[in-house]
Amino acid sequence: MRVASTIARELLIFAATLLVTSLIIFMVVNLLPGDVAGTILGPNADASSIAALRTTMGLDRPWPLRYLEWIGGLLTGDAGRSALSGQPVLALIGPKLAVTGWLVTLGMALAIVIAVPVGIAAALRRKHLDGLIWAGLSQLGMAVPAFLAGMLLVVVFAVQLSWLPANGYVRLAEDPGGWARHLVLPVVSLAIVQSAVLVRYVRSAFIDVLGEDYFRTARAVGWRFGSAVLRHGLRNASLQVLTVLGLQLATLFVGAIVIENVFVLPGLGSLLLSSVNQRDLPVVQTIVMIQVALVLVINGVVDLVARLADPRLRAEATEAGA
Amino acid sequence: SSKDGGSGSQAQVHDLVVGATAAPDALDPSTNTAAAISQALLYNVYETLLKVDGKGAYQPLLAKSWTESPDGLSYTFTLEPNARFASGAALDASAVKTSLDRIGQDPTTLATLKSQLAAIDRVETPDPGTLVLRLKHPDNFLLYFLAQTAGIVYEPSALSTLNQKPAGSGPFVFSAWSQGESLSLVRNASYWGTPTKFDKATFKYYADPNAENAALSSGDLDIISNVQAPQALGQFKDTSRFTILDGTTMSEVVMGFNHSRPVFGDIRVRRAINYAINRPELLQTVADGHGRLIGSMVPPTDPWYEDLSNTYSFDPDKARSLLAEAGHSSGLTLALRVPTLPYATAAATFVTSALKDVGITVTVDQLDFPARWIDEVMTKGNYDMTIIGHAEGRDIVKWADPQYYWHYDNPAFQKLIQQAQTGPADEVNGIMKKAAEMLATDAAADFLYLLANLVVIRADLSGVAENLTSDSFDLTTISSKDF
Amino acid sequence: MTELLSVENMVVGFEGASRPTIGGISFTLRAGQRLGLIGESGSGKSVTALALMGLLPDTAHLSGSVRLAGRELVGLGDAKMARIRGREMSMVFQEPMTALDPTMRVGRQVAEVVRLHCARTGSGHTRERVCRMLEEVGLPDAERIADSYPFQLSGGQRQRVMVAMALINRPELIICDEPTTALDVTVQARVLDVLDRGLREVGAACLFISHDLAVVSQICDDVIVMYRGQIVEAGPVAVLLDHARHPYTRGLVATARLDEVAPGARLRVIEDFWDASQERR
Amino acid sequence: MSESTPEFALREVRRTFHRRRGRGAGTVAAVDGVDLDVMAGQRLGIVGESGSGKSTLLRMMAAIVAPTSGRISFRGHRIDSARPRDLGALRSSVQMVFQDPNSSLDPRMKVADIVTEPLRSPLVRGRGDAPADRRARLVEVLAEAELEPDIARRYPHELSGGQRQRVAIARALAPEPDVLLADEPVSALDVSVRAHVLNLFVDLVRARGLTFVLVGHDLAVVRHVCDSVAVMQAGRVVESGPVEQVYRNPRHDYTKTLLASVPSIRAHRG
Amino acid sequence: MRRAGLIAGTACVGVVVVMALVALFWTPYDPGQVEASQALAQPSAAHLFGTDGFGRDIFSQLLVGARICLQVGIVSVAIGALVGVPLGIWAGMAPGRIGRAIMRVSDVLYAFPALLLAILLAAARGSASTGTAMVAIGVSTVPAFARVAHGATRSVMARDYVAAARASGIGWGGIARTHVLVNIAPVVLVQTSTSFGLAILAEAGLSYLGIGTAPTTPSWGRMLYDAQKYLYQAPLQLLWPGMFIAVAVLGFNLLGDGLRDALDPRLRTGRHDD
Ligand SMILES: Nc1ncnc2c1ncn2[C@@H]1O[C@H](COP(=O)(O)OP(=O)(O)OP(=O)(O)O)[C@@H](O)[C@H]1O
Ligand SMILES: Nc1ncnc2c1ncn2[C@@H]1O[C@H](COP(=O)(O)OP(=O)(O)OP(=O)(O)O)[C@@H](O)[C@H]1O
Ligand SMILES: [Mg+2]
Ligand SMILES: [Mg+2]
Ligand code: NI
Repeated sequence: MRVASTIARELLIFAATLLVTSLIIFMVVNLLPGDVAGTILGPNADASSIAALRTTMGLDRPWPLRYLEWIGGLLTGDAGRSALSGQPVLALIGPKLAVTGWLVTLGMALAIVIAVPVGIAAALRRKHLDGLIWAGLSQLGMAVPAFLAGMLLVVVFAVQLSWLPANGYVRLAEDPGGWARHLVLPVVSLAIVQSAVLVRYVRSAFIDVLGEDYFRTARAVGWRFGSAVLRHGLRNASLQVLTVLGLQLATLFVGAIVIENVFVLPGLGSLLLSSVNQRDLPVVQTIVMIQVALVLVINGVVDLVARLADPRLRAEATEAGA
Repeated sequence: SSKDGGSGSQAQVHDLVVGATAAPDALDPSTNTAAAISQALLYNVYETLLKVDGKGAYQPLLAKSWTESPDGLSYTFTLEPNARFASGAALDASAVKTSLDRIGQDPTTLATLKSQLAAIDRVETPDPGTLVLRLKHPDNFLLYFLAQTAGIVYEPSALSTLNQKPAGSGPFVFSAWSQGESLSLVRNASYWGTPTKFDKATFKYYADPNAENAALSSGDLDIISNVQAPQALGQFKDTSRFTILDGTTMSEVVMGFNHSRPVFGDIRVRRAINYAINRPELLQTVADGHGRLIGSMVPPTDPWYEDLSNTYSFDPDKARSLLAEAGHSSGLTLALRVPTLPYATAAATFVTSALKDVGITVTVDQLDFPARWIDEVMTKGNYDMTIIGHAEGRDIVKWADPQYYWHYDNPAFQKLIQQAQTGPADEVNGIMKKAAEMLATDAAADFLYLLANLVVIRADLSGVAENLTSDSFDLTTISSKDF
Repeated sequence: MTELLSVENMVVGFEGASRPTIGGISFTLRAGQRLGLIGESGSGKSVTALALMGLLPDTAHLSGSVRLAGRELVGLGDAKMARIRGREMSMVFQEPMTALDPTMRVGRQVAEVVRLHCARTGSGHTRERVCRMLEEVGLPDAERIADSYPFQLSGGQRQRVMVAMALINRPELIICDEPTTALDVTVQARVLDVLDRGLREVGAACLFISHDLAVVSQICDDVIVMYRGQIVEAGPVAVLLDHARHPYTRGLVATARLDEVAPGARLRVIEDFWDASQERR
Repeated sequence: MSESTPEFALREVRRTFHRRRGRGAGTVAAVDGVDLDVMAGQRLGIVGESGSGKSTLLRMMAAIVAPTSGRISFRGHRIDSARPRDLGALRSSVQMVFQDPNSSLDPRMKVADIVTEPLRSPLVRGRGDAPADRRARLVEVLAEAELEPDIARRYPHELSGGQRQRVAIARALAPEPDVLLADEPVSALDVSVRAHVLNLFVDLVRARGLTFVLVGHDLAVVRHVCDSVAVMQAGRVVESGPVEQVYRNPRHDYTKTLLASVPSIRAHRG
Repeated sequence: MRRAGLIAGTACVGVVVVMALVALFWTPYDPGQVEASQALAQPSAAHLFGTDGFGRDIFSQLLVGARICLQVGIVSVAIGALVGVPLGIWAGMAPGRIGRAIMRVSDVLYAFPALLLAILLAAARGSASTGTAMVAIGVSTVPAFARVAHGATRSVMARDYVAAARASGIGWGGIARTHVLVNIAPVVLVQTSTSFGLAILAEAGLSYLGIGTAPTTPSWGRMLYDAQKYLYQAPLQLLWPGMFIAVAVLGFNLLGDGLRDALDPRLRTGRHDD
């Protein structure tokens, strides 16, 4: 009974948070000077026709009304229509979200695949040259802007060697091979920076773990160093890294915006940028809302996973409700 | 790119992929100003009664022929009898009337288009094959605008969904659109005229010019419709793979002055700025030398073009003395507010340095384009100088509108434009020349240069127009050596 | 009795330290013998224990000779050393709160020690053996304890689990590094009792480290006294308590005897016996 | 101070915590209905096993932790729910020494600043008879705690454990308190330094006639320093009385276990 | 060995600082001076790093860019720290609900992808300029500072020296000043250093998207943006600003890590390291 009520309370708090978030987003977005009427009419329009169009489009109605309309629509699964094209916003966002989703997920996955072994190596060999080199490389990886890395990758692998397409995107359903080939470079550029950041966390998590008493215990009962790292180190370090992963997600979305730009991926980022420029506010506010909500939700999920994976936190969660 | 539609025995699918920079955000060119809509759809999906060729002459399209009454107050068009919409519906005089009346009467259509067709009093359809336009007053520019976006003939039954699903009579039909990403057309199998060779044509949009170039290099594109980074043209110098077309557009890059500011009421200041800027060098650094120096608001493809680029040749000393005369010897500070467009920001860099040499301090800031720039500069007039390309055809007439963002109010100029529009047709060129000269000598703005029409195409393709004379990227004339 | 462990001139130095932390100590331990190692904080007791286990950090340098049942341990590779640790020689650490892996049930942690060293034991059999061992160390509710995570146990329970882990493979030598210092007196008494019985049961030798002479005197037969990395005195507990030769040892004995002083009277301190400053120069 | 009003009077004091982790998660009654009087000049020892609520009790007496229910008065004034500014009398005359000198000394303050910190408290300064010259008081109090004056310029991590605890004692003595509360002040110390600190306590308490409350788990220590003792178990006081009486003649089972558990030097195990 | 990072970091940061200082008094050329005839000159004695497409001296631009880079870092980190740290301390010291509410807000802010915030703010402020970028980046670092300060404050508040101070009658303000602020300083310092690097990267990112620094301001990010079009023609153009961005970010990161390591022994008082 109490479990249910705690969950309900948490969900309620989460919903309230989202509501406040939506209000903030709406305010910020609607404070943007300039509006879509100007975009539609272009540089050859005159001021009076812009004003006329504003009225026609209802842009001069009071903001609380527009907010309620938007949030009401969102709750019923309808985010309104693009002010520019008149397409339903969600229909517009859907396919883009898939692209960004692939990019972020694969980028994160690749980053983890790179970062975990490298981070472990950097931690275990931190007093040796190779460990220092790994750590140094990760520092360097963090210092290079992602778009620069992306551009260099394009020059080498797409333009010089012609191994991979320079940019663009093919839908998975249309052509899986092409889809994969188009995603390689963007995912790699995103992962380079992300993994560099992760390596640091993995490294320090492992250094922490190696200094823990239980690690010494593990060795004292007869585990070899390497086995102790795998049996006891990985478990505990991954718990630490897991919490970081959730937080990294926000930065990953940002990284995705830039990477989408470099590789002309039709993702949320490029849609957001152009919508901001053109003040297609229904699109902008919905994208921002989706991104923030996604980050919050995924953080919540990561938190939950961390709780389930860590018996201490798990006990906390169940006992709080029991 | 041409892909085999399977193993050898099957027919090849010929498909054309065109890279473009600005992506359309809506698809109805009559309600949204974005040139990108017409770029993809005009002449390809949509057709007009007539068309302007590369030399500025009118060619028949949906109208087989036309006549003008001697008083200039009515035009009679004989329509192409075979013409029909892609849906199969008949394209007759009443369909044309619906489209033209919509521009004039529907409140949602663009004011610019309305003003272009403002001379039309009423449209008559004596029989399905004949269309008569009755004018309020003679208009020498009307045929030109009828050949452009304003004159598009839309399928009457599809008017309400044009923003999502264009419907016209061209050799291509609209197939799919992914906002910001691509727009694809497929061959209109039942086209009434000469069909296209291509089964499919796709416009792909690139916000980043480098990405666009890279895509052509790596074979993802067949054509770049307009190279945004001329500096990178070197990539395509291999003539066995690519052909580079370097023609003209209609887009005058204008450094506009805000004439409502007292400082620009003084012609000496305007002249000084014109003298201070070395436009040949500017063209070289900003556009790698591609483009034209024009000196006024007329592209070379207009019949009344003359080269006015030497009206104010680079002369910084003269600029300084003019400024001193105008009382700015102790210095002058001006706000240059440019849109976030590559050529505009690059030109701003050059201009800032050049004006600094003659004692004008320029503070540059960049405004989001389009929304923010339009709001600040056009609507609010909150600027001293700005730089933007005016791509619309015959936009010199804008200088006759004192409400327009330059706030240039020159009655003599306004009178000339009025005369050119409504006077005898054979005097138009002469009057327009005078008007263009007047703008130039009055230093109404600094007409920096005309954007080049830099098109890179795969070497086997041909038929792409060198000079751009409309908003359209006309696919109908393109063909390949290989098929 | 035969010599189980013999340490000869063992020197341990840390990178960056000016003088070695352990300055060449030698002692021996017979099978079944219980040897106490006492000394003040920082005298090098834990370092000695870790050196014997081969668990010194990378920054430490070990030289001299450590022989366990005749086999030289100094310079032995990690793989070989790992086979000795937990089977022939095991260790109980000071901090019961952190010495167990917080993410693993304790039963599994104990079972691992079994499986690690005897490859052919079925898991059911192991479980049974673990539970029996847990009961032996005074955890009657063994099934429940085995299924608990360390944080669900009290300090005393955890320390008994550690003792169980140390004893379960019946090693010949158990090193206890201040196993009760972090515990309550009442709990300490219980753990010491368990340890005492366990050692007797298994017949293992024990190196028992503490700073508390009273505790050592309850467990051990012999004591060595360490001071600043050196052994200053060694001998049977009884002898050492009453007839310590070294003044430092006498001071240590005196400070531990709170009960022999009248309440409120001045307690005697080490410095009454031993002037540390002269040694330091 | 009249003999009749105690310095501290605790009635039915309870304190619960919501614990989220570890054993016994849920609501824990750390102190569960304690009645206690501490008279002026009394030297009271509180003993009990870990987690029995000793520290919590002491912290409530210092008004660092508020009781969940019950009353605590200091010299007749309620302090259990008082607002900070009403605690003037308590703050200026009661000082506390903590168990772990590592945690109770700010690692980024010099000894001089640590010791004189209470003198900077507005409540202590407002007392009137508080030492005015901080520097002079610093020298005095360091000497009282048997510390070299040059220690004043050092940081805690540059000191030995015994020295650190003496610095903590010096801090407590600086504002010349009447009452000293000590929470296991020697538990974290080596036996070999324990004697030093205990000697210091005995001397100070006697010389200044301090009211002294000492929390410890070691009955031998309590017996050495205190005149009376209260034994706690699971948040309650199970036995109290003069220390010799309890020591020689424990009545409660728990007290007996406690006494039996204290390790003493035995000649040789049987 | 751990000092090596600190030294390398200090050296990198030192290079940037020296460049910025030099730029205050002297640059070989006016960094905005367009010299069309000199466009894309190779590195030479006259132009140490060559010239860009406008014939502007790259070295001069890099020098001024260093100043802008530090300026962006200082201002944005100052905003982040001055808002975030007090918030974090407040949340860490305030009991229960208030503290949780503050951190909740900070978490929401954290979920706003930083660049997103910057884009919106840049758009809101209208013209994209270094100033906007600095404010935007600053605001987006607030939650990170709040988080770090909050955590550190919580752990300081659990220490007995705080209890001792309270027992002596020191008020909340006094505790915040004498104990909390001083003890969380190292963690905040490390965060500051890391944020500095992130701010530099963020500025570059914004400039790359064309919403950062104005065209005539030679920030390194802006230089990268301008150099893009010469990717094939003159790749060095891209390399110089890219390299200096990397050096600066690397420097601040290493400095942060080095400081963390250098300050660590004191932070971990539990172990005897002395
Ligand atoms: N990893 C290390 N690096 C450098 N010095 C160390 C290290 N470990 C221990 N030392 C030093 O070695 C000396 C002996 O430490 P050790 O831990 O053996 O003391 P101890 O006798 O066990 O003290 P305690 O009773 O406090 O546990 C100390 O001076 C300590 O600082
Ligand atoms: N701040 C707190 N939050 C939650 N629980 C607490 C807190 N302080 C004390 N407790 C719990 O209250 C109970 C009594 O704790 P307290 O510290 O008073 O015991 P103690 O007798 O001093 O023990 P020790 O001898 O270990 O110091 C314990 O179960 C403890 O875990
Ligand atoms: Mg030790
Ligand atoms: Mg306590
Ligand atoms: Ni003890």
